[in-house]
Amino acid sequence: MLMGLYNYWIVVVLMMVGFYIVIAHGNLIKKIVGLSIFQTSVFIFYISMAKVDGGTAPILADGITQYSNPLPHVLILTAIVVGIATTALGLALAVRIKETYGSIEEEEIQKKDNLDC
Amino acid sequence: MESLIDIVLLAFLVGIAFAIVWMKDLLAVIMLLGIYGLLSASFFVAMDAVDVAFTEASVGAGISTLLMLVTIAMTGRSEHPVRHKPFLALAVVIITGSLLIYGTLDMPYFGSAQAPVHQHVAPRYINDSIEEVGVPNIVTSVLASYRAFDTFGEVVVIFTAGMGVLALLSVVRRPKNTTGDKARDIAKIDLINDSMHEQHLVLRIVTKMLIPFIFLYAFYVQFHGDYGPGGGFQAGVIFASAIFLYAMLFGMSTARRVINQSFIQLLAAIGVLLYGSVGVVSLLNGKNFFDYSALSVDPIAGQHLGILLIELGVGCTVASVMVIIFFSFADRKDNGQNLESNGIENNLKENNKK
Amino acid sequence: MDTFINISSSVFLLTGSFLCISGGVGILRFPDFYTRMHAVGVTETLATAMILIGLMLHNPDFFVDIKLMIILIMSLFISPTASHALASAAMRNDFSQKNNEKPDSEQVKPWNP
Amino acid sequence: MLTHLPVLQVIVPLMAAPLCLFLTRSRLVWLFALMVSGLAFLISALLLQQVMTSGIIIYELGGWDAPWGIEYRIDHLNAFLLLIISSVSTVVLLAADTSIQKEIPAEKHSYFYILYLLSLAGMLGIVATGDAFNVFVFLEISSLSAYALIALGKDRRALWAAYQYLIMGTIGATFILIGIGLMYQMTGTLNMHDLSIRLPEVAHTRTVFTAFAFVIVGICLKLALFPLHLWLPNAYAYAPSIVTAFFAATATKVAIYLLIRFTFSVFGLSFSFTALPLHILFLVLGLSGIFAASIAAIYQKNVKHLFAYSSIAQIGYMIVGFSVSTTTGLMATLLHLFNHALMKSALFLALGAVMYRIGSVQLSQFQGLGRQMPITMAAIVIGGLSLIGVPLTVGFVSKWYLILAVIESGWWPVALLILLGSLLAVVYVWRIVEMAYFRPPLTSNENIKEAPFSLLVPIWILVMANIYFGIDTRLSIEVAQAASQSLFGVNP
Amino acid sequence: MLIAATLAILIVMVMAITRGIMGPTLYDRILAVNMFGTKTVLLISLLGFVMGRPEFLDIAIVYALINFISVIGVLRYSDSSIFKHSNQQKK
Repeated sequence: MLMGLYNYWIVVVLMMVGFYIVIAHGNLIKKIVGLSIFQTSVFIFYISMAKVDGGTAPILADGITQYSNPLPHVLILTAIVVGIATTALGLALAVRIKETYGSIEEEEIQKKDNLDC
Repeated sequence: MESLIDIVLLAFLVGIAFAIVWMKDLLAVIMLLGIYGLLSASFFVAMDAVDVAFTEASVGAGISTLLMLVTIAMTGRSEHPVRHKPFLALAVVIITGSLLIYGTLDMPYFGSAQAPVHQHVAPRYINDSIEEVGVPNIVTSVLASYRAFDTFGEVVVIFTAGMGVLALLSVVRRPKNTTGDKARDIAKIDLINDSMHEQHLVLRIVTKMLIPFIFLYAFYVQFHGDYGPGGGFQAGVIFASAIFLYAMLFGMSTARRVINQSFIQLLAAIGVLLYGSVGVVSLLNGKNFFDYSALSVDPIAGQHLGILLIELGVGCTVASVMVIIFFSFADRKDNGQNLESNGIENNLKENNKK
Repeated sequence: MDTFINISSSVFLLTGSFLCISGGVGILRFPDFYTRMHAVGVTETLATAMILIGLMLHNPDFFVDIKLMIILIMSLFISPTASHALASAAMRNDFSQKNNEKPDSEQVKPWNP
Repeated sequence: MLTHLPVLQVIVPLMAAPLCLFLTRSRLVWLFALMVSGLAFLISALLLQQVMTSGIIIYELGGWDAPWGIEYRIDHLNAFLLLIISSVSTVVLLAADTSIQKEIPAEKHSYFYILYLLSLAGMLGIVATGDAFNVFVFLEISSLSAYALIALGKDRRALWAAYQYLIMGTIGATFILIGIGLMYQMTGTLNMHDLSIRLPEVAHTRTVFTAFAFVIVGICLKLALFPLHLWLPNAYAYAPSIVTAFFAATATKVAIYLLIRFTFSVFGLSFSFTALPLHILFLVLGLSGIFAASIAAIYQKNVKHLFAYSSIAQIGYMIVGFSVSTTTGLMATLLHLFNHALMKSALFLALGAVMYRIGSVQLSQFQGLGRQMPITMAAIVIGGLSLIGVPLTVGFVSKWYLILAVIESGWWPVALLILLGSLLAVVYVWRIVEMAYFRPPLTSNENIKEAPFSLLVPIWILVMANIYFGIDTRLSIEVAQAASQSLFGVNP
Repeated sequence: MLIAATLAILIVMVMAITRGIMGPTLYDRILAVNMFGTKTVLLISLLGFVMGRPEFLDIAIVYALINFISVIGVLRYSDSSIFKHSNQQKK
């Protein structure tokens, strides 16, 4: 079981590290970094499940019979694009927040909002 | 040997992830994130996912790192040391993590060829795609033909991001009304910005020599996607990164002169439309949306033509959207210094009022 | 002939590995930035070249060799350029050795609410 | 062309969005977007009619058969949702041209319409598709455009709200992605119909349980179910009025659709309600959502905030109907979905009209508005009555069926609690009515006139729909009934 | 031999990561990242041979390119960052 699943367990740890950064850190850029670690770890999870022992990359060539599963690769190609799109938009928001609030720390922004109300 | 590489790479990933949690200097965090991207891409190579590795390397390690660098140049590098509710967060994370670990217990073992994943849908792709689509790279044939609609969605996602960033960051260029101190400040900032490309003569020459080859390579990746790793998305990113390189070394204003904003926006739209119109043509020919066999008398030739066209559409949109995004950020940074000081002044005023 | 190529390939690979490791030891053990830079900059280009040449000899397939050659040429251009840019950026910021002792956090403007 | 309707439904707005970049003037882009949205509405009406007469429509994209390619599978539930989304979007767009003049700088108008169309296409895509991963892709299209649209709001807090929404939304989407991955790992397929056939074989595994939990939590984040709702009030309150009206009416509905689709169709009823104690869990969360959000609504000073909290409460009602998990309960949920879309879009559009004239929607600014903007305020009052659930409005119909469903299952105390929740709605609606009709106008607002005609028309179209579907319930009930019966496997 | 070289590169990667995490200065980190990048290029090339499908060297080319671009990016945007090193502010 250890040899069969250690891969997934490490991936879970990675995901959770990313998730922790997202929810526990107050810095907006750091949150986006966390988000991207979280997403990258999910990609690693998908790609891990596509691997077949003794298989090679799913590009047809003579003399090879065993290929890894191409479908998760396709899904993750799409997901990577989604990830960069989210990152770009999040960073754009962070820049605007810095310009209008003068800070990118969650607590300060919240404080300023409370003053406004 | 393979599992050793696998374990070592995963250990690296864990180490870097934890280092990112502890570090306060955002610049260091972002550089580590770049390493994280490179490492996960290497891991993808070890897992046979060459196309994914290609994309992750250019996106995860390249583009997103670059965007974050520009951002922290605007927002500042150090992180507030205080965390809010770390224990609550830790509890949430531990619960989620243990649920996932619990879920892994019944999973088919890693690499097992008997896993359901390799039994149901995938075998048809592996065995029949060469007759049905006629492209040796199975990933390309699944991406561009079997699941073409997902990829269309992907292109639209990137287009959406481009439009979103434009809506948020596009700067209306006004004549600078600069007087006194501020003018001197801006002049100083311009000086610092320019200093990079005046001093690094070596860099500029090497880059000038390199850029045509990068473009050439981008075209190779674009059209070689059927036979090896690569395709429209990767090619678009490489193409865009050559332009980034140019913009970084020769200044934004020079790059702007080469690339016109409204032209590049239209190019992004044209890419999406090119992709979609392939589907529309097959609709008009009486077949289902994205059924490429409607494009030509010979179904395989139709598939080839369809894949070629949609990859072009993808490359076009991706390259132009990446350029749009990067230019929006970089412009904001160059014009931002005065904008930002205004913002801070406004904040001060507001605070004083209270 | 084959054995000769194999042996020479191994020699190149091993030399490359050795240079790599010496560069790695250098980046860890040297006392300040410029010496580390020196260790990496000097070994890196040669090590890369050695390993790539070793690989070329290992596999005489034409297309693979061409690609390896492209990688080699690119790294021959890029590595020294990057090192140069890095060193001159460090110099330009008057990044002298006394400065080096200070950890990063002190050079960064402290966060003040 | 009729056979291609399912794909045209999504493709038309999706391809229209980049075309907007070629149009130069803001007015032209608006007309174009309106036309496209109207076309989508027409297509969805045709689709609903086709489904009602001939049953499920299956459309294979790319001509590849189902588990290998992506298929669109339109049944009663999808068709109903498609109709709701495209109709609300069209009516809301009618008001867009006037409303955004005051709320969004002129150079960003065309981006606004592009993002709006993309968001519309994303939601239609989520609803139409029969492929689990395709759901994720379109979810991201609609969410990304939503983040940008919300950030276009005038107030700087819009940016912060959009950022928070981005973080929560992305966590939700990633959870859904993890869930889909786990399902795929156990079954080897991504097609929803195929999943529903293959999942029972592996239903006992811990992996499928985890997949279920992740999908549900991910959807609940998007849904703003009670303890996960924190992103919603600010996002709705500071977004431009048009955006608020559109999202309040559609975004959470799409999430509810996903919840129903995954629990009923993909995982299957017997698995969903035995693996987790969903009955009791959703009942408790729904009820506490109703009360917590209604009470929070009472204390709001900003009317948009007030209605945003009321939206969370209304989501609570839908979740209660869902937790009953009988045909009537589900039917009540679907009805409420439709009715809530009508009420909230009317209310938020009316607030948009107030915003247009006054530039603020603080409750204190509403003083005496009943005399100055009588038509707009009348719309708000009727919408409010509908929220409370007064007879002759749509709100009554769905509450009636909800209570019926709860009583059918013998949960008497729940029925009482639902009525109590409605009383809370009376309180917060009354606060607005009191402000508007029983206070003298503010001196600063003396010159306020009635909202322009172009805003009043769409508002009153929606208000009339509120009343019409409250009286003539044939269409909505027939479709909701058919949808819920088909989900329970009964042939309608 | 391939395996020995791979192992050597993995060891060097550990060293580079250590330096990257330890710092202490920005330029040490950039140096470490750059070194790590070139080692990744080598690792990918070697992996192709170890796994028996060496035709995927395209990825290594991209890595080399991206590595260069990120180093330039770091230099470009850390230099003129508003949190400049003290000496630049003196100018």
